[in-house]
Amino acid sequence: MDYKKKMTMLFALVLMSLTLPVYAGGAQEETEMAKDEVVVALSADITSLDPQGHNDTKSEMVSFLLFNRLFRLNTDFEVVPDLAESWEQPSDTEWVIKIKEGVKFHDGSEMTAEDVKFSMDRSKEAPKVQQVLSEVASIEVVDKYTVKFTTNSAFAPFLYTLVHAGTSVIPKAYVESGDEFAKPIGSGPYTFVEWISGDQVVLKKNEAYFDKNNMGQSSTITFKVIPEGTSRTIALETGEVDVVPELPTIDMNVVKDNSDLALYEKPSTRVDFFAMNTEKAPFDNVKVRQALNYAIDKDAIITVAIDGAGVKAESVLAPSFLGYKAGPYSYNPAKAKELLAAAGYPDGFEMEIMTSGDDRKKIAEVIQASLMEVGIKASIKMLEWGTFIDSVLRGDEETLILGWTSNPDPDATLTPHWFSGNIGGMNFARVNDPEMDRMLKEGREELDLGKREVIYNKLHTYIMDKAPWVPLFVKNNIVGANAALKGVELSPQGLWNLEKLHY
Amino acid sequence: MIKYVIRRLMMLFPVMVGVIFLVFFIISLTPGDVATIILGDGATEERIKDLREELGLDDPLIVQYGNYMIDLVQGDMGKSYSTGLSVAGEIKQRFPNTFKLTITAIFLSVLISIPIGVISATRQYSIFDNIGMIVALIGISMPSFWTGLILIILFSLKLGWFPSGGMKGIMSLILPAFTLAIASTASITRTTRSSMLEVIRQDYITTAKAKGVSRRSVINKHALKNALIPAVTVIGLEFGVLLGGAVLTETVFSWPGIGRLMVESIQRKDTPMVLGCVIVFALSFSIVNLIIDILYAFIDPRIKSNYS
Amino acid sequence: MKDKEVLLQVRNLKKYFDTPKGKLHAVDDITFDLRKGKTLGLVGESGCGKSTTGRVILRLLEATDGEIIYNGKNIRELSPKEMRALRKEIQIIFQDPFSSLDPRMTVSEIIEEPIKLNKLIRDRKKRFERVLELMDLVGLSRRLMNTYPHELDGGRRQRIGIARALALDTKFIVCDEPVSALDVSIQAQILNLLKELQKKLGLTYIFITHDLSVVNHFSDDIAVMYLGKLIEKASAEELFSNPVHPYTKALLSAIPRPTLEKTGEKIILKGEISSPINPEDNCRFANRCPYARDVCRQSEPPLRESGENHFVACHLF
Amino acid sequence: MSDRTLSRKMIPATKKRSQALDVWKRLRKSNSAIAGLILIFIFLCLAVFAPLIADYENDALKMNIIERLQSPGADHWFGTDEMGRDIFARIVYGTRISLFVGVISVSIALTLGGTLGAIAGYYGGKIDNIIMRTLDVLLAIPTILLAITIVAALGASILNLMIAVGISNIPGFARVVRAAVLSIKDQEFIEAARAIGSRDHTIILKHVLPNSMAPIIVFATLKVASAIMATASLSFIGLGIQPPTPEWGSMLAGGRAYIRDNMYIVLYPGLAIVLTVLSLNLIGDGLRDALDPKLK
Amino acid sequence: MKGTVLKVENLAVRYVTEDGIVQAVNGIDISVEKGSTLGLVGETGAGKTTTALSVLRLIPDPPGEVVSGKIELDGKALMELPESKMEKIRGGLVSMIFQDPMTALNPVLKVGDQIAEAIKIHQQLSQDKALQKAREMLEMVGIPGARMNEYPHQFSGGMKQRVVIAIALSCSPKLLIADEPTTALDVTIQAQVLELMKELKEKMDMAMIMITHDLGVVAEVCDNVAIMYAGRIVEQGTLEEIFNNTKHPYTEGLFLSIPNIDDRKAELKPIRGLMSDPFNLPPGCSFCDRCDYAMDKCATEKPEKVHFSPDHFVECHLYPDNKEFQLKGGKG
Repeated sequence: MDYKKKMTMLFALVLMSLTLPVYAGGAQEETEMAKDEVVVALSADITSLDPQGHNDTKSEMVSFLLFNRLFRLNTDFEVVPDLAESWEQPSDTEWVIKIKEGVKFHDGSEMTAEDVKFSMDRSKEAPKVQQVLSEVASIEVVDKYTVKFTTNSAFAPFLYTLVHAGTSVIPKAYVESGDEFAKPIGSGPYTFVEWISGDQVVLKKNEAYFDKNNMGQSSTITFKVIPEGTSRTIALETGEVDVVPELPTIDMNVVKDNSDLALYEKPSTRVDFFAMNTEKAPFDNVKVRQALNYAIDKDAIITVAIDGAGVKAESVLAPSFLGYKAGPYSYNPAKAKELLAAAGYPDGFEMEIMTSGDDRKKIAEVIQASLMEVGIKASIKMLEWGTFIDSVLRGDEETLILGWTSNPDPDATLTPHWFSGNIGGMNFARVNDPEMDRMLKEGREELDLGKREVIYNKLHTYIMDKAPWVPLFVKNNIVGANAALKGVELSPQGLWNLEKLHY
Repeated sequence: MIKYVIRRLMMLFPVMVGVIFLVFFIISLTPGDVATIILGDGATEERIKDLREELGLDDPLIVQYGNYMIDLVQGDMGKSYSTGLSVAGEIKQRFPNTFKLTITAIFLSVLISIPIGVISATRQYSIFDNIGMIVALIGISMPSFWTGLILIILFSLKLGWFPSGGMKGIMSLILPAFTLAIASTASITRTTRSSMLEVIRQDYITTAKAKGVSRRSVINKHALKNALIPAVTVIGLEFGVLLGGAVLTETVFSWPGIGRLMVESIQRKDTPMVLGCVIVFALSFSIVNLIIDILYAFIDPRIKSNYS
Repeated sequence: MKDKEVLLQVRNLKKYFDTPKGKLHAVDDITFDLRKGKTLGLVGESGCGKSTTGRVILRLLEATDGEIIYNGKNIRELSPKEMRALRKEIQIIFQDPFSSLDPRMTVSEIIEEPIKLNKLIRDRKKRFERVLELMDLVGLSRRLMNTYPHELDGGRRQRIGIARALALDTKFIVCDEPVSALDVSIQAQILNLLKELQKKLGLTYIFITHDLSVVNHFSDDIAVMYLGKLIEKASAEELFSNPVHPYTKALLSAIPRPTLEKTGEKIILKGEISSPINPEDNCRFANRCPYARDVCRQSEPPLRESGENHFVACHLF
Repeated sequence: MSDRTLSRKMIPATKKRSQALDVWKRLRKSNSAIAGLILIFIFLCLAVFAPLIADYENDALKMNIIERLQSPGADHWFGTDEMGRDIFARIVYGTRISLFVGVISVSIALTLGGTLGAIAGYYGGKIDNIIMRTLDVLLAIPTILLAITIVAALGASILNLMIAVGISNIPGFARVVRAAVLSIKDQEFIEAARAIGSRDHTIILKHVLPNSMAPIIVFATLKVASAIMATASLSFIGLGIQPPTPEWGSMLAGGRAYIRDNMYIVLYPGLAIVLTVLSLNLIGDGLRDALDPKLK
Repeated sequence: MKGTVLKVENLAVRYVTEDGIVQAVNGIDISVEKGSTLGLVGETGAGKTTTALSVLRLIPDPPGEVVSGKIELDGKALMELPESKMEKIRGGLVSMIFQDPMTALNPVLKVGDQIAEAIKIHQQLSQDKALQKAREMLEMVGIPGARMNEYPHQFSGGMKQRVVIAIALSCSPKLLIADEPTTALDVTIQAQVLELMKELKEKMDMAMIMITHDLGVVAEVCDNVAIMYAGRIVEQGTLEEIFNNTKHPYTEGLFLSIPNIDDRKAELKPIRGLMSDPFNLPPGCSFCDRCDYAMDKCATEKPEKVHFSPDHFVECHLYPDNKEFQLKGGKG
């Protein structure tokens, strides 16, 4: 009977489909031995394994384990040597750096100054990171282990640029082999095993790592992509992951209340701010900008948007920075109304807040509500990140909400944001103020720390008086981890030194 | 039959050309400059200009479309704007996951819904029927991401039966596939029931009964096969719903599929990647429907004779 | 036949349909005349093209070839405007009283529609009176005015269809199996009504049916169709008393008669109607004909006069 | 069977009865359809009388940090969200948005798709082929994916959302309308209309469309339900309606982080969606039966 | 008489619908003798099919229900049998042919399998043997055996009806119920099928119930005739008695409604009006408001059976008092 036959066939098909390779993995294994594997949850997939092909924090976490840079930052964001053995500054614009001898890449070949020069040259050309070394005019090989950098002008924060993942040293021979980083070769404490797009990146401990003091601790580190915040926390609770670098603030209590889990918190250097386009009315009026600085309830934002995991921002940089000075504003709707009336808007006005992303949406909603109190009707325009950035660069926005993680040197953040030449770039408020430009140049070329501090102090006050931004808050980095996991370290940027994670 | 399949496959080409053009057109409406997005912070005007030229972004849309089609015909889907990886390679990695998820979901739906639909129809207005249909309706009415989150909380957090996400073994497939399957299960059940109800009123069912065929045999042999024809149509259509639903389910369950990839790519304005994903979606949807049409021939000889 | 009496002349009418399997010759070169005030019965089994003929004559379907001359004008050459004007005179009654009435319109709306549409009576009240008049004419109780067709039985529905057909200045009606969907007792009611109306209003009918006893009762002339061809044509009396074509003979003998006196042997035909798609050049009845000879399988017999006003298409004559 | 229904209702009617009334009579027999109607009626009342029930500015929009994340209770029936807004008030006002978006987007699809489908079905042949092959392109992309792509391109706003959901539903409506028209246009009463001299547009508008309404109405009802779902889905991936507009989908999406400790934040908007979609489905099913001439 | 195959006593069936109760069959008695054919004649809604389905116990329930009645088939009381036993009887002892051959066959099964299925059930044959027998059956109804692997849609209407007949006869039933088996067929095909049925009936020595509305068909195949109206048998008798000695006004009306093919001038005398609303049958004779002979008591009293011979009876108020009454139509 062929009817039966057909049904049997169909059934066989069903069975076959059930044995597709996906199931080959089998169920999770419960090991009784101490775990020798650490799983890190990522909120998004990495974009590239090429250290010069990405510029995002997720990819950085992986790059930092696979590659080394000449310098690195410690958990307090101080520059410490990584590959660099020693360095000197023959002139204001010249830096001679000697690298450690005997550093081996994962394929066994030895790292030389050629590789360093090659990597730096490549970095300058790579679209994603070309701005990192934009101040560097040239790199020369001095000898097998020594290179010389020449900068365009005196550049105080030079060493800070060499901690960026984009300045990772990669083997020249490997790049020339044309593998295109499908199986990247670096020198770092971990070697590459596999990257399953959208799912996970697996790294294995590099037993031959040159820096015996900073050896990888766990034999395997796996980065798992879990886009949903709630799912990340749940994965931590169920033991599917061991550490969540970006724990949703809403889940802090869940982790705190769970004795199997541990919560790590550390202030970041990221300032979330509300910026006004000073080219557009009414925000060309300084009184209006000041009024908004009084009108916005930052406490409410911290409560609602980050569940209290942060502190109010009083200026355009995080307090830990050289030359920081808090601005004069506090939450005062009455004062805001006064200022608005003085500016000619006693009944408020209508405006638009532009931003991107779910977290910022919440901030926008609180601001919207705050502004309602002083009679300003704000509408929120949510855009996709790409579109958002593009609109911002064009200056389409009236106001916007954004966050900025400051580079360790104040100049690296201040110049992009406030230099008139960066209108159409990162100068979000589109401020064109010669006095500000002058102070920025002064600060950047001043190599004496004390003098720099004074300059930046003045600059902070000046900016806050002009009030193109309402700095909102500095968020704490929140990391959730298995209580038994050791070696959890945080820097202002979040989970740090992942090679130290182990059970 | 083979001729028919070939003809149908040929018909896919114009549709795909249309699909690609449509998506090309829609994406071109998206504000934002690709070059700026790729280069990111602090890119110089000059670099942006160079890159625009390199990517052919200054050409008229129709030229860009033409170039894309020429490359596509040669099997080149281009490189992702945001990661620089080959689109084809990325899709090759991601698509099987979505495929596994949706196929499992469809099988789950079919395995659950057909028996329930049949039993409901043969016991019309019974308690089983009433409850079954109410559950089915609720199933249709639940947003899948909402159900997904609730299932995770219940089955992986509270009960610990299944992993909350990721793609590791059969266990991790169950929750997302089930979430995805719920709505489809509901609508296939309903279709099966109503077509079954219609079939059991047909004359040939009376003929079969008059022959002395037992009740069970009448249902299993005579009615079911006829009732499956509309059900199979719905299964084909539901596959499209599943592919769409995969976008949400994949996000909730951290499933590394192509749906998530597409949404992420849209957000990054990664045109080549979006196009690649849409092509794969449209192709697999069309092919599944072709398979469904061929399946008809197995079920319904009347259709088979039309193929030749 | 004198031309003066002729209302409709159909000349070499053809209607082919394109199907995936080839050209379907639904109506293939048929010719006949229709006398004023008389009834022409068009008889044949399912698929012989009799309904298509009716529709082509009314231009509900466009003919493939041929002439349809109504009152001296070739219907096929009329402009849409002229055609609409002509539609006031020529009408159709359908077989299926279940699908030929718009289920969303009431009885009076259905009957009123043609009057309104053709702006025959512009005054609402008068129009309404006309509707009632028509309902009386066809024997529909006035109280049914506001009912919907699905609430009525087949006989009544068919009366609505007749009233609608009579609403304009109707002179000629194609009756497409008007009684075959009805029960015997109702069938007789409708047949009598149609006959009465013909007498009263001087109507001309083409009466399409598969039922020979009905057609004999109802028609003056009869044309027998087989697979798109007209195979025999004569007055009703002549055809029934003296059938010539073997198919007509078989058809007549096959009718089960409600009487116990058996007249003559039954001719039971073998086989079934062949496909009307891309027919070959032969007598289309040849494969079932008990008298078929080689010539029948080789060429198509023309319609020839076999007696006075008796035409037959058969090689045996 | 020979026991077909006879003329069992010889109602001596003197006034024209509305067919809607007949449909309503049949619909009334279905308990589930009535349940659906009652629910939708309640939601409609909520939408219409929202200002009487809650204060839009103060309850639904205004931030109130002190009262944030309060569990359901006497003050706030459904609790408050992370900004201290009353969830009940937001759901009440959300009814307006959700029903509006659902109805308008379906209207867009119905108008465009319906016209195309009617033309394709009625004229057939080449016109049919061109229209349907073009729509095949739209049909090849799963509905929600098409909507996502369109919203991503146009930007997220209520209007664009309705356009996107509307456009992506065009081929579905075109197909349903076409099928309905096809099944009607070959019936004899269409021929009868032509026989009395009706023109094409008269026939389409007066005979074909009114008689095709049943499946179209049913489909539209069900599609309003799925449009509401699609809106919610789009909100979930961040392409939904902009804050602070209280739309159910965005409430659900925005509140999902709180699902652990404050489940009511997503429970109530979720239930609102489920109930609305459910009742629309119930009504659709009931209508399908009530409008089906076979069940008369 | 060779013995009674089927005996139905006081059968009453009704359908309970939302709009009310349809009294489909209202207490009828039928008996069919071995080898003979009973014609069950009536118009739409008379209850013919319901009667037939009752015999097979296939009344769809709900909405149908058998209110009363005894059915005895070949000595077995059917109403008392459990469903499983009944399955053995359907298609075995009694089988049925349906009106519309287009819908009576399962479109997705091969015709050979459809015939063999009945054989397998009732004769416990292996699949191969059953198929062999099915082939023989096909050939018997005049279809080449090779076509058994085809599907119903590949057959024409007449051929399908032959297949249906083959299924019905495959297990040599004692009784064959044919429900308007030729109504859907063309005249020439109808003649073929009727001829075939007559021939096979002789050959297999079956009893048959022929349900039809066509008195011509009745004249050709039946031995006895029962005229049904509104769920009652209003007149029953031998073929000759019914045709030549018509007693019931309704039977007469039927005859007078048919155009006489041999006398084209003869006027039709249709029965006026419509059949009574089955939801609401009149208390007296159901036919009275259409009857030209109606008397006062017809409207109020149910007529009793009046016998003219052991086989010939009529239910009509015209006769109990005046057995010699002659109908005006003067049928004959």
